[in-house]
Amino acid sequence: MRAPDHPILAKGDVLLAVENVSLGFGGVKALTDVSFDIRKSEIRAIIGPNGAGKTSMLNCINGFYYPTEGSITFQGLKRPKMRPYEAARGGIARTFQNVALFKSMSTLDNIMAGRSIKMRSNFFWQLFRHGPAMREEVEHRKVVEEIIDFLEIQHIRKTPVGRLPYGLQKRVELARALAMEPELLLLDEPMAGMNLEEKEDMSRFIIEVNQQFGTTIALIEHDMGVVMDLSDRVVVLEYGRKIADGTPDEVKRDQRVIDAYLGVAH
Amino acid sequence: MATAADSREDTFPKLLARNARVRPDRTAFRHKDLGIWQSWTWKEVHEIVRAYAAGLQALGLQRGGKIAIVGYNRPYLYWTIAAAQWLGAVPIPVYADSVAEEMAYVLAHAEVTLAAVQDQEQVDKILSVSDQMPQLAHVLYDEDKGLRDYDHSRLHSIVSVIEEGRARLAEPQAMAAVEGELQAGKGSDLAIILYTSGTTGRPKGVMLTSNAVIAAARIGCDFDKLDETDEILAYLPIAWVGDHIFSYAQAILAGMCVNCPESPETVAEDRREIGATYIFAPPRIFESMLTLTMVRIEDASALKRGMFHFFIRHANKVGERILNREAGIGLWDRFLWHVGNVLVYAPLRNRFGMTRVRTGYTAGEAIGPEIFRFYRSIGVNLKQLYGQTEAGVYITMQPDGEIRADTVGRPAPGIEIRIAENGEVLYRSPGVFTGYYKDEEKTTETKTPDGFVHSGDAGFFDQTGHLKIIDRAKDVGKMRDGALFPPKYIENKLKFYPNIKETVCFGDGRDYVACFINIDLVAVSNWAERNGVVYASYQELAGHPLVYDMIEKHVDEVNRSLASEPRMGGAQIKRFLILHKELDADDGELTRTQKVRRGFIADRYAPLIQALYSGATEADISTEVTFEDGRKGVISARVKIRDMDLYPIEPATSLPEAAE
Amino acid sequence: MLYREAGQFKTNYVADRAIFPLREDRIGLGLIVLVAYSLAFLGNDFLLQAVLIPFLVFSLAAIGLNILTGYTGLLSLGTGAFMGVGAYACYKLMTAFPEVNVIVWIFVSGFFSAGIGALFGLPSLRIKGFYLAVATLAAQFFLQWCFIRIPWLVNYNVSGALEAPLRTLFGIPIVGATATPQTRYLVVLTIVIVLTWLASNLVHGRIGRMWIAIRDMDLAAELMGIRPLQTKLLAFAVSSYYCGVAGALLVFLWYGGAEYDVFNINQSFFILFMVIIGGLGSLIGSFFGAALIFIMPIVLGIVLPAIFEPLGIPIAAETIEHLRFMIVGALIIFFLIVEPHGLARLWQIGKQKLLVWPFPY
Amino acid sequence: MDILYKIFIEPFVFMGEAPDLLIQTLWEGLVSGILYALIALGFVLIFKASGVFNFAQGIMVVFSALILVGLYEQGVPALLALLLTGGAMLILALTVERVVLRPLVNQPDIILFMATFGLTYFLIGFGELIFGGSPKEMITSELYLPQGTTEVEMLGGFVRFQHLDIAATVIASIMIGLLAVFFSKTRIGRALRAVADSHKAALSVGISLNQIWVIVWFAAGIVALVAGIMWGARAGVSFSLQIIALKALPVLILGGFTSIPGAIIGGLIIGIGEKLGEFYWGPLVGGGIETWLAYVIALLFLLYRPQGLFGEKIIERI
Amino acid sequence: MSFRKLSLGLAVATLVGGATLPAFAQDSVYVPLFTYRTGPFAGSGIPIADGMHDYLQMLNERDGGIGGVKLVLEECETGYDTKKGVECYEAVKGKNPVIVNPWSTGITLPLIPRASVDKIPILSMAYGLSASARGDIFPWVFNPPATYWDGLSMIVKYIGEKEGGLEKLKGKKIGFLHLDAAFGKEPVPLLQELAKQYGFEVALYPVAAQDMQNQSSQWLSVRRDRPDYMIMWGWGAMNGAAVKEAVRSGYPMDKFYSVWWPGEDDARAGGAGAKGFKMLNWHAVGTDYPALKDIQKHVVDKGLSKAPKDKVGELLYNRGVYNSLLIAEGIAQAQTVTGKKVVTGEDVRRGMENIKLDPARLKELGLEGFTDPMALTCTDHNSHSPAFMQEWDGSKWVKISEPIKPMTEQVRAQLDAAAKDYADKNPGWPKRSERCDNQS
Repeated sequence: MRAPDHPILAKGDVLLAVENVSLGFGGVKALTDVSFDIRKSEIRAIIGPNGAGKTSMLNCINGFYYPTEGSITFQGLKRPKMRPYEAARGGIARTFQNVALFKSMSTLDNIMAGRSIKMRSNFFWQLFRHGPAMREEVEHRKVVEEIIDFLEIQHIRKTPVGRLPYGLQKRVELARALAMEPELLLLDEPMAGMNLEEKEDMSRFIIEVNQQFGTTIALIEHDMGVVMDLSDRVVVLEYGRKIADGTPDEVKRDQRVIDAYLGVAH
Repeated sequence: MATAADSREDTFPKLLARNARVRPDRTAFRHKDLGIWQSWTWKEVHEIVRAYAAGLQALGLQRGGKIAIVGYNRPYLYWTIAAAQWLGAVPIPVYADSVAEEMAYVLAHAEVTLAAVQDQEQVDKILSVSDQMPQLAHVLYDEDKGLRDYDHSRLHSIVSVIEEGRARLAEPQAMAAVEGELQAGKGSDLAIILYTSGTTGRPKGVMLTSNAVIAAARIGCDFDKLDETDEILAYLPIAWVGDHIFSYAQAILAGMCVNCPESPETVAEDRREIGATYIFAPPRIFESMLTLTMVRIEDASALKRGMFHFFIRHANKVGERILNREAGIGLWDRFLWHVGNVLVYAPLRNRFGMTRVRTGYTAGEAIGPEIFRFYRSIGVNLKQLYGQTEAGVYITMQPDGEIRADTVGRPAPGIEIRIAENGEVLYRSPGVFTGYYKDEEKTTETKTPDGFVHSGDAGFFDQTGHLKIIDRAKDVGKMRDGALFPPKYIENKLKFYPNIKETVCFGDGRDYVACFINIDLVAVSNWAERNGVVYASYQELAGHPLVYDMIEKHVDEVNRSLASEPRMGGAQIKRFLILHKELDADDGELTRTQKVRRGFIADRYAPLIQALYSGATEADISTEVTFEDGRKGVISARVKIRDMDLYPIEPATSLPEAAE
Repeated sequence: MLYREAGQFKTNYVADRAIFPLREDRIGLGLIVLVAYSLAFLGNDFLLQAVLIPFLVFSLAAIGLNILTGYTGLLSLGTGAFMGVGAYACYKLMTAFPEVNVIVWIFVSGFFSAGIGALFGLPSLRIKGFYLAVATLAAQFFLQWCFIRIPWLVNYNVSGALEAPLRTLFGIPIVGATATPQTRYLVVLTIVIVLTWLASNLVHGRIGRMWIAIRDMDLAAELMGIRPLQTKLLAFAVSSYYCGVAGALLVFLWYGGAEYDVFNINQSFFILFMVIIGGLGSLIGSFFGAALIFIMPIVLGIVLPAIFEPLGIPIAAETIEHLRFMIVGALIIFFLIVEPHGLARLWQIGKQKLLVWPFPY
Repeated sequence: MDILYKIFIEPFVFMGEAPDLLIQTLWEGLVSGILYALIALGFVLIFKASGVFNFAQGIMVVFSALILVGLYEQGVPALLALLLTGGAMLILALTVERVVLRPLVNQPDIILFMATFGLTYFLIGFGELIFGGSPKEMITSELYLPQGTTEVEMLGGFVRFQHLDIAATVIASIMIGLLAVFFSKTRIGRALRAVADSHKAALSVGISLNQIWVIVWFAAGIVALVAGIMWGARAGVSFSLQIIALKALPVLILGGFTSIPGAIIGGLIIGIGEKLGEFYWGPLVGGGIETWLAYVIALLFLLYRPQGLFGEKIIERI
Repeated sequence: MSFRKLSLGLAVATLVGGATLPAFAQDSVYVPLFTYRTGPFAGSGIPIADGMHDYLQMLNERDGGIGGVKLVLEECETGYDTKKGVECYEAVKGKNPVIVNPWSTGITLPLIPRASVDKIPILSMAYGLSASARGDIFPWVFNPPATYWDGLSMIVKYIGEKEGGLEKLKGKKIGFLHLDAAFGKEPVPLLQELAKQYGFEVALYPVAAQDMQNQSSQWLSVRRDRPDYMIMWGWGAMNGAAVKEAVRSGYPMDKFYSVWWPGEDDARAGGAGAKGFKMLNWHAVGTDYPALKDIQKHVVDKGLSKAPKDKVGELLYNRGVYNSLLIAEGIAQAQTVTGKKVVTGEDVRRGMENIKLDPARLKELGLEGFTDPMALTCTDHNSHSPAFMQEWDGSKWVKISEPIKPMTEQVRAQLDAAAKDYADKNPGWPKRSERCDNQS
């Protein structure tokens, strides 16, 4: 293992800072001059009406897009242009708005795939499925089983995820992201399309992840009730610009937010 | 296995120590956890239980102290029983699905000072009623999930208690003290208090001594020659005497391996994985398995379905005789059975997880003869027994070769039985209970001075010396014309049809018999799908005229069978209705063991009963119900009533076989 | 029906992750291997030489392509050329170092095609789907051109073809004119079994999961830290390794001498058929596909005259060939309609049916 | 240094020295390119409307030409034979839709791709069963296609134009023009374009997906027939002609699978590129590089523009 | 052995059934004919197959076979595909074939090593491995009547004569248009050797198999290089396309020569412009021979042939006839040598080595003047017979030269080098142990 080349942060320090980020596709501007930060161990919500650039923001954070202007600082280091897998290896995991599971694999294999970056046994041992390869497989299986236990998905352990109902798929996706043991967990609409009960479960899991592992979480969510309950701080985007930033209560009272977003029934 | 040396091992902790000595490396417990069957050998279990005992001691548990155990079948909960017994304390298992109030009553009544529970859910339950149990000092839990931020001043994980005990045992004095506690235990000590749910009134705590439990367990071990190679799946409530005897007492006595499933939802799968050699299940489990089988087979291709039914019919003809090793079965029939074994029976046993079963038992209620015969005919050595908590289970058992569906067998070894004048069965044995905890009155009411126990069931011995149980003694009523009315007997006949899940019959002191019927949603919805019956809800399905027609046929067949039996002809069903909702334990209509609470139902559905006897063709009813999430609501419905034509009462002939 | 899962429980993760967790599967596999070996002594030359040896060789190539196309989702039409690289490399090695056993060279020759394969896999980072097929087509035609144009590859043989000099194992000829079909078959069978086992280990482990992750959802895979280029190149290399070994076996243990022409584009398509019909992402499917695409026409060639001739309809050799084409074409469509996921899925369903027998689900 | 000279200087010097040869090469490239484009067009039509990569396009070229010649040999007048062949292509389209496409609707691309392999096998067997394996001569003059050569003196040399090639270029251009009009001006054409975007959109135009499949397969059949006549006139009608269809693949890659102008421009780039490459640079390595040059051109191009010449820029979203 | 046969019969009856079941009467000889009436090369394959079949069928009809023994003819379709060819070989192997004609160099190569093991002679008539002309090294392979080297040397010789002597070739440029495969490349070393010797220049124009119908680049290059002569080494559709392209690009057809593989169809493809196209051949075209008349009478007219009547006697048809002539002679000689009626593959190998088609024998066979006399021996499996040049007159082939003898010296050198090369590179290649009846 490499020694960490970034300072070790304490709870409440800025983990990730987005500074004056803009993003454009051709002529279309998805983000304009957005700045905010995410502090260690908090739950940070990004909200905004459809097309506000929320997902684009997450895509910038985990390196899928590179901002046309501005910079992103993660763990105190300003990030160069990088490939998404480098962001992942740096400790940023995420789930997707439309479930992006490996649908032909079982739940277990999906989560195991999430640990690919942690596994290092070489090709030779993989070829023989013995020695270090098998030891590693077992070792990581234990971790994965803990996650399965944690998210209560034992009964679908060996079911191909393609056959699972949507709510469970979302949960498996969360499990897969957790398997990466991320510093920062990005959740893109984790509760979209869920019923009340599933939403409650998911909220519970998100809080537990945050509390038990101290994982910093940034989430996009449409359900205002959920957002206000869960998050420590909220940033509001509209048409690619930031219009508010603060605690749920502050944001709720902000007139621009009320006009732009909360006034609209969702 | 009853050797002289064993006599010294008169408590379960001592037997545990013996196992650790005699078979240290055999697997004692397995638990499907984190995806695999975590295993512990007898040696490890012994060490854990000893450390656990030491830890409990540190928490203040002493000889005679009480510890409650709440949760599903988990090794650590079984070990809590052992560890408590090690110290001479009394373990009190409680049904895990009891609501908080029920639990509070038991825990307060038993004056427990400690409670070992499974998880956060149970912890929450206990904490919510902790004000009703001032004596409760500590709560121990098995799974720490979600409990991280709880106040841990009175809350401990079982593992931490064991760790602490282990630390204590590092000191020789402590070790000696703990070992001393083990040796101080005697067979006459109270081993356990099992609270029976009871169909009426508050639960009663049945006190059993080590001697009694060991004696009872030994009956089964000797009778079925259980040994350390046997495997059992522990999935029934640990507070129930059956589970305590089978999964705890006999396991430790015979040294067999106890397997705990991953969760209640995965029992069927876990049962198949483990392939237990010794199984126990109440009739409803066998029944639902059979129902599911029949339902699923209906979806199979016509060819496969035909083959299945052909071989099942053949098995029905000769299967049981082959299992009983009877002579006089034609070579062709034998051959056909073996072909069927390859094509149907063995795969079925495999699907049921019964491939390795040497002996299986069913008890608790009468099992449908068809169901019973079905399992036996496909080669599962299923037997019936008749037992009670007060007897440490065993009262009568079916010896090999004398297995019949309609009797519960001969008195178990060491059991004396006599039939009272009113038909009630009384029994006496070394395994009977010492009394109800803190309830002398009930104890003297149940136990005669000469040690016989009132079973409360009516029955008689037939010509072959087998006991036949008709009903609860107090439930057998008389109709206005003086004819016998055994409600259970009639109800069971009805329930043998897969489409009927539950029934309640009325007739005591009435002119005729009438009954409520609860359809089986799985079977009937499947039937509906095949027959193109469209419905939107349970209620609509239950009220559907075609469903009524189908049920009417079943009732008619029961009537015909009743008419052909002596003294039963008067109890034919004159009118019936199909209930608009499922009887539910959450609404108090069933007990936690899924038994009907007749009186409660009679009150709740009084308007319907009235209609049944008033000649009305339909009746309105609204009932309050509890939904799954705990909310309450009201269901209203208009229920239709059907009249039946009765059969003339015939002189005794043989029982015609009801069609499936 | 044949399965008895009851009692087959796993008490550790190694057993739980076994490739064949059920005893019955292990027994079945053992029986298949046993039958395969005993066929060496029971089968006649036609069966060994014209049916089984090529079947195994093509199965191996199909496994190779399946790793790339089936497991990693990268379409390749260069299989034939990658097989050729293996064959030519093996020829160079075995003639340059005749003292080293040819079996060693067969295994080593795969590394050459692995290298070439990885090289042509480089564009896969940017190019996807059918577009990637063209990169592999470039490989196909370019390499084929090299096979013709570089006489050094065939040691300046006048015939311009690969020839199979005599090579022995424990003194028994396995390559060359005097190698009997039995010995060739045994050698091919053993190599195929070993390589299948290794492939099965790979696809069931971390690397296999990474491949499948790339196939199922490449963006998500990358966002989980899986390096797309390395993973894809590894798939190209491993895939080409298998194809290379298959190519070497094809020339030296089956044909016993061949021109560049056997590695043409049709060979690539041929193997691709096998993979798709057999089932993408399934090792056993590779065998099924090879059986259907390669053996079925042979059977048809035998069966068709046997059907027509007794009816008094004389049937010409070319008519049989025409009918063969038509029937194979129709069967391909038929199987795709019946089960688009290939024969392996049918097999899987069959096994599942046996597992839940007598229930339908 | 010498090698660099040979690669970068000499060919251009030679081009300048013999401009007539350059013109001739460009012309040959243009003609091949147009003919490649014609085959590629068949692929594009089907891919655009149904997402099927139709491997059978090559055999359809052969098959249509064989039917035409076969009918003529049976005594059917040439123009009537042409009409009947069109009818045969319609029957083929209907059959393919009913037997292959409809049962496989909503399957992954690669499965449909594979199904067209099956179709190819079937058509090869079927075609040979009916027409036999011997090559046939295209009925060029009977179809009033011009023959002969015009030599034009220019640039100190001469350039030869085959009348057939000129005709091929003209006919192919007309064909392409007609298709363009068809797609942009007619209701069905617009529906076809809509279906390329979304199947639902097509339904809203009031044309069923099944009809659309029949139409595009029929159109592809007609394109195949034209290609068959042109290639047949150049190289004879035989089953070996289907190999040429492979040349359409780099054209497709270059032009994008869904773009008609892409197919044409791609065809020209490939046709001219490979002729120039073979003629001027081929001798450096002994010639015969035409077989792979087209693919390498396409590959290099793709590395620069992964979506092809006219494909839309891929913005990846999650 | 019997156990093996029995269990095999039970186990794989279907699969192997076709290969072993038809039991042939003891008084017949089994001659499999590998043909390709399908696939990209069917254009050449069909007439050859018809010729091969019809001649042998004629012997059956007219004479009741050879030496009173009926020939059992069976075609096996290879589609010119190596895979299927090898499959055909394995399928016929079990039926005791007396000789095998692979009709594809690709198929011949894998069969060469097998032949000696299986004791089945292989006749690869003027194709295949040139080195196999050496009977002392390849006792089981025959490739008469001439190798490609012979052919090339004859063409060069003819061109030289036209120019007025080989030395006149100095400074000339000869283009060599060839299929880009082993077959097409085989003559290249000899051509370069001759170029060195006689001072002419060589330009190579390879045509890839998949581009053989699209030769515009090659002919552009021809136009650029302006070779004085063009020699073509092509096969299948390549020949016809080349003739067309030559006409298109205005190459003078009388300077365009080919080895012996184009047929009438190929020349016809060029239309009127193809007049003057020349090719090497070693047997006559047409039906003006008693044996061919017999074919028409006994086979074609009886509807036993697949060939259309007007195709009988065409070049490739007669090529097939010639091939069968060699087979028939091989069997007849085998009967003479062994004294047996029903001969085996081993016997036919000996018979082949005793073939001697002198004018008397040809007359006896009804083929007087059909071809030049030739003879095979134990060491010479080729005979290196002379061939003649023929020219396309716009509708048919016209013989325009006397038999041209190959340049023995140069060819011999190539051949010996090749044979030595083969033996050297394939250590363990068995030394000839077969007996010889015709030491030369």
